[in-house]
Amino acid sequence: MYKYVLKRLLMLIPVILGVSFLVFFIMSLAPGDPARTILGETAPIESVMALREELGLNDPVIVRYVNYMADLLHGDLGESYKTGQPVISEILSRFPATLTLAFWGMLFAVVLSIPIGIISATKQYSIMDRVSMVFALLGVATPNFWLGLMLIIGFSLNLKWFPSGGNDGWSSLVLPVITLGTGCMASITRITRSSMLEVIRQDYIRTAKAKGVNKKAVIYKHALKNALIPVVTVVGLQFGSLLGGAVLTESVFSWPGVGTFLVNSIKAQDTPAVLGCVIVFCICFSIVNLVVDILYAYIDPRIKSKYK
Amino acid sequence: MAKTTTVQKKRSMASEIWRRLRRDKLAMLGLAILVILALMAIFADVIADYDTKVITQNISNRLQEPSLEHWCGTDEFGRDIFARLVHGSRVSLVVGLVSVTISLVLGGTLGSIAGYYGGKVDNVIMRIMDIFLAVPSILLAMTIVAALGTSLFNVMLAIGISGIPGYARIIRASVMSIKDQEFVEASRAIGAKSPTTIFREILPNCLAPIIVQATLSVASAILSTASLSFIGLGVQPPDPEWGAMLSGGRNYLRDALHLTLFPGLAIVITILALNLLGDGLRDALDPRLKQ
Amino acid sequence: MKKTGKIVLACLLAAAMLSATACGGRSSSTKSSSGTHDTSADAIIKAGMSADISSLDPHDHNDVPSSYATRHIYSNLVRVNEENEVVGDLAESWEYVDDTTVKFKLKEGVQFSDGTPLTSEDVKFSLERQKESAKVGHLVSMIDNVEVVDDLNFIIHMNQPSNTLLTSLAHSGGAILCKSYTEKLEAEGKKIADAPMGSGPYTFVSWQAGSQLELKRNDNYFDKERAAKNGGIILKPITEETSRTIALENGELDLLLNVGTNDAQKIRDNENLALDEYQSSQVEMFVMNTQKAPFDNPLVRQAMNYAINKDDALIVAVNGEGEVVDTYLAPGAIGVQDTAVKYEYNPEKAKELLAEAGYANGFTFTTFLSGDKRARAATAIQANLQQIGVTMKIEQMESSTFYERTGNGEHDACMAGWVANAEPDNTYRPLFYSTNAGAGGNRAMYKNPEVDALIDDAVTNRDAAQVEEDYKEIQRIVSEDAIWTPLYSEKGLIARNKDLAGLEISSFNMHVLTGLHYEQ
Amino acid sequence: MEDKKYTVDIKNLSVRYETSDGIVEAVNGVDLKIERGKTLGLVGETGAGKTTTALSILRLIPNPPGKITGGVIELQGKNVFDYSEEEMESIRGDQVSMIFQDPMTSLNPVMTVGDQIAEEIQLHNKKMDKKQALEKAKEMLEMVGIPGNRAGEYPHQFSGGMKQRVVIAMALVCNPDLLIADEPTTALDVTIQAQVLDLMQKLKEQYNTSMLMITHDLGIVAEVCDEVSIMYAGRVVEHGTLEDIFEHTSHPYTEGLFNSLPDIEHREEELKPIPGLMPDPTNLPEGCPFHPRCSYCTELCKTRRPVETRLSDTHTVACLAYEEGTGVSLGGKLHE
Repeated sequence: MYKYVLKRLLMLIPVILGVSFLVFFIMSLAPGDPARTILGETAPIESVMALREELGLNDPVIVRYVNYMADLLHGDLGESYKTGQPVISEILSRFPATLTLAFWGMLFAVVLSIPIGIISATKQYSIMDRVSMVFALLGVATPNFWLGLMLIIGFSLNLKWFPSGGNDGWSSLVLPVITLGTGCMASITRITRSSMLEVIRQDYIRTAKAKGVNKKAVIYKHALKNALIPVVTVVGLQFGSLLGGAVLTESVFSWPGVGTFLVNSIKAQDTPAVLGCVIVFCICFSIVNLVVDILYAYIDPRIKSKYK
Repeated sequence: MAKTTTVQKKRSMASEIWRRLRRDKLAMLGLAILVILALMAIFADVIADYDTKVITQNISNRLQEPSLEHWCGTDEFGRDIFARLVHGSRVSLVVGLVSVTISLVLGGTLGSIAGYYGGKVDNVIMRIMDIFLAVPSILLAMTIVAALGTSLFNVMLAIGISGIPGYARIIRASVMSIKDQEFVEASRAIGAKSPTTIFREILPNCLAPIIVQATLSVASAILSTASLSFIGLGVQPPDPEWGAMLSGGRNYLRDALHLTLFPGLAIVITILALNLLGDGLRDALDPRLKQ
Repeated sequence: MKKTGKIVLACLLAAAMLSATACGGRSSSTKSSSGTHDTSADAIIKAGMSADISSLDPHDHNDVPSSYATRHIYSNLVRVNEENEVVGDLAESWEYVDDTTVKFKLKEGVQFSDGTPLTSEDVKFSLERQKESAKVGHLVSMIDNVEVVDDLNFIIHMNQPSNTLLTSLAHSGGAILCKSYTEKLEAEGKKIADAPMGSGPYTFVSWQAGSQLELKRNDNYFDKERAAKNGGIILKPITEETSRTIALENGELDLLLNVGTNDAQKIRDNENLALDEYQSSQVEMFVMNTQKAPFDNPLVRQAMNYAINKDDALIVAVNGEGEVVDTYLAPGAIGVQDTAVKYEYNPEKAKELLAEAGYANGFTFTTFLSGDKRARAATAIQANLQQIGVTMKIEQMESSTFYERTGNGEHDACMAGWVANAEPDNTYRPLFYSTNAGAGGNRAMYKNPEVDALIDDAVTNRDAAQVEEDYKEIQRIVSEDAIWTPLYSEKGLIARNKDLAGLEISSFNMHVLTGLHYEQ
Repeated sequence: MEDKKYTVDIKNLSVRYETSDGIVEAVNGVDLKIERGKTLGLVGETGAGKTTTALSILRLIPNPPGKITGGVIELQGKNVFDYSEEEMESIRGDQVSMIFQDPMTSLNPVMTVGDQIAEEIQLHNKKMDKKQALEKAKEMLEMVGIPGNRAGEYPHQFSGGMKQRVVIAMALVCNPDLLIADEPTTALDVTIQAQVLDLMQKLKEQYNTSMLMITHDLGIVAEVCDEVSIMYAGRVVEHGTLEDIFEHTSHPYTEGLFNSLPDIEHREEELKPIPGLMPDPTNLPEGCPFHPRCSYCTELCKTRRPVETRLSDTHTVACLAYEEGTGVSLGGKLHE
């Protein structure tokens, strides 16, 4: 098993190199001068030139890329143009906020959508099935930033139940988590439902029934464990789009996560900061996929025996 | 007298799918909404003249509540929101269709080449796809737009590019599965050159997953455009794109809710319709799933 | 029936969800935390800002949010008081020995918050460190060297005469660091931005980027009358305008340093809150590229001034929260003179001028801009010009693209704005000096040697009266040449709880928070 | 009170499936009895309604599409349809258990073999705890020829034949009165087939279980069954002991089944398969359902539905040729 994990982690290196080249190349295409963007409109030309020099912006793109990659190989993500702080500390100080949001968002989605998926699969064409499918579809269709705004008006502005922004304590977590969670609830419900429908038709379910296993145990003991396998993949994939979604949710709720930092960095053309965020996102994304694959082995013995 | 024919009349594939689709009421609802939207987009100029209604503004009646004269009220420039929504549908559908075509064409070609030739070519292409997939699509779109500038075409290009891996994977999978079936060997045996083999023999057969993916990715394209505009990187004023309208109304949430409510609703209804149709198509095209 | 029931159900559910939030939106309640407050001198005051702090190193930032923090941790040699005059802070007194040498005397017994005494060595160290900074080094480029006489006396030698010395020393970049503390930290590889320590009214407690900065009162502060009347300050950046205002209404914040113009009226109506208004040093203008036709012709430029209704722009851009201006500097800015030519809104006269200039049936041009506020103002201008047959196309772009393309002079016209600081030369030189055409800030690409001479004189001439004459003359010339159409100056707005008192407001956003306290 | 001679007694059972393509008449009035300890072979082409009959005994017909429209199934003298769902659950696996056709998919892939058997043991004797149940499961595995220590392994680690043995172990562990085997060996290759059949035979005698063997392979019937029922289009067309069916074949369909079997002795003989296909269950032919494919078909066969006529105390047949005054004759070839 450990050999497999190591291989997967090593596989991360080419992905990071590829991603950093891709993003660096795209950012270098951008018109405009980061120094001017950072110093703003009223800064005199001398200080803009001085900053350009300090940040090495006058060197050709290739030279800057090579320098950046040299630092990257030593694990140094360079310094943010805007704040002069090392990018890694900027990200790490904001990372817990995004992680909490992503974690609770995903938990909210999973805890709600899997049962809904199961119930709607077992009681197909019943009212519950209809309601859950419509609810899932609404989840997909509603842009999460719009939902966030509506929640702010409803629950924060009028009912005053939750603060409308910032990151202090539990109550400020509720609305962003609901906003972020509904986005991926839909696809998890859908995959759970279709996967359950698929499993219920299998022969071993009929064998279980023939053994006298009662209705509930057939669903939750026999069917669910088999149906979870594709669900776990979707949850893994959803985590990627969750990180993307976090960017929007954070901007609506002024949540001090990596998402808002990334959006501001892109606008300020702060290339090292953008690259730092994208690389961290890639690492998280790959780690989550790795965890999903390992989870696979625990759920599906056929795969585990392959690695022994 | 007992009926003699025992074998069902062979219905053509398309009408069979249509018959099954027609039975799915929700899919029909989706299709109906999309038809209305398409008509709205095509006849946008008839419904509301672009220059007078959508662009010019009169400060006097800004931020008016929805009324008989302005069905969805007016925005902070006094422009009729309903007219802007109608023209917005044109922007959204165009963005959706163009970006999906970009993803389909580029992703499809890459996918079929990778699937068909396999081996090293496949590995290289798929690794590149993994790199694209490692970056959440909204981030990729954001960087591309920030780099190329925020014109409508760049937004379409950005979303199109970030959609490539999805198609590459689907088409590669279908090509791989179909490639070893006999009729592909046969056509190659009669001397057909590989590219023609790919297109003529294989692609028609992986039409089903492509259609479903296309419907659903038009929906995600519209959502991504709106998201980009929301964070200020998408379509620029005065183009009436729904996401930009929604973002514009953000600061008037408390006293002019209609500025955000109606564009949001427009997005929800369009994406809901696309998803309903997408699901319906998936079931109709893949009878095994439908009980 | 079963199938159609499905559709009805779907619509019902969607409608129910939306109506819950929609009707919720109608009744905006005015309830807020009126309750009594902690009126003791140890109360912690929470202030909301619209943007995040970029750095706590005074030599590594040049933005307003960061200066709220560094100004209250560090002190400067001199400061600008409420009457916009430069007065002593750490400096007891100073005198011009000649045009390029100034002798300074420090106040007695001043200590840093960790007890180290503040001496001329610290001043020399700080000013030399500032000279190397890319962000604020240009402010002290005129200083050649600092000669230390003794602990309390030092002499600043300048490489060329400049009237901007004192106002530059008052800038946030002129903060005085503790030499020993800074060198020790940097020797350990740490950065003072992570652990700032100064001689200001507050000491640093903690900073979670994007979330909040916490400062505590410095009981060891040298200036007893200006010592903090509260226990500490918490600065919270909340970018979303609506959320920031709600946070004040809910009582999560005591003060808003930036107020969304759309919410101003709401705060006025709320009996628990109060809105302080002041003339800001910000001005917004429509700038024409004097090097490109048709705006190379002064008559056309004057026609634009007559054709644009500044009130429209004011309402649409900032909801009327401000005043229209004719001067090229904001009314609240230091060094503003009201000698600018006044162009009242007169479309007929505009048409006459256009005909006279040979553009009877109008022309088409493109305006570059960045940012929603300027986009709104531009669409107002677009409509005004439509009436006199001039078609203005709008091209909105990212700020970086905007700076580059206007820097290269690619624009026919553009929307721009300027926030003046304490030193008039930092405004006149970038905006009107010919060498600054384009990227330097002079987006009108205006090249007028007579104006250049006046700007140079104003910065070297020691006679204050003559300096004022110079600036008066510059205003007259540029407004006669009509290189811009000045639009409006956005009103400075600060919202606070009605029982909160003691805020010291400055027209160029350098508000002092030490006096804040609750009366009941 | 019916004497306890029959383990299961099915009278006039009919089952239909309501699908979007029309009503499928799977079973139209089937009568079937199995004496204690006896094995009944149920033979017929696919789609004849064999599996549906078997599933009805366990009331496992999936009921959005499927519906039992008539008839009685008596187990231990009580009609199965009167039981509540809980009672039914306690019967399944305890009094009646079933083996399915494809061993590859009949076992839950994510549960160990031991657990799957232990689960059934615990279900039907509450007082046993997990450890004891696992012990019993190991014993059962030994009995079907699988080493007990492999109880902790997963289904994918066993071959097809071994998997079928596990299924058999699972079915017989609570020593049911009736074992239903739905084509248990079709998916296995011939050598394994013989071993599995011997095992089933041995266990059947040991536990005195009666068995319903569903198959389309007459070879297996000859070897394992005591009595045989031939099913066609949802009805039993001929029933009798092995000897009745093999020696005195009476129904043209049964004859057709035998003719389509290659005969070792007369290699050169040409095979005579039954022409045509199974009738479309959504619109069954009038009269005798077999008439479109019957070589002796007369006009009467097309309209009149044959009734079950008794040829001897063990042998019945449903064909007009054996009914008085129908004038239908089978040309003397069959036993008249």
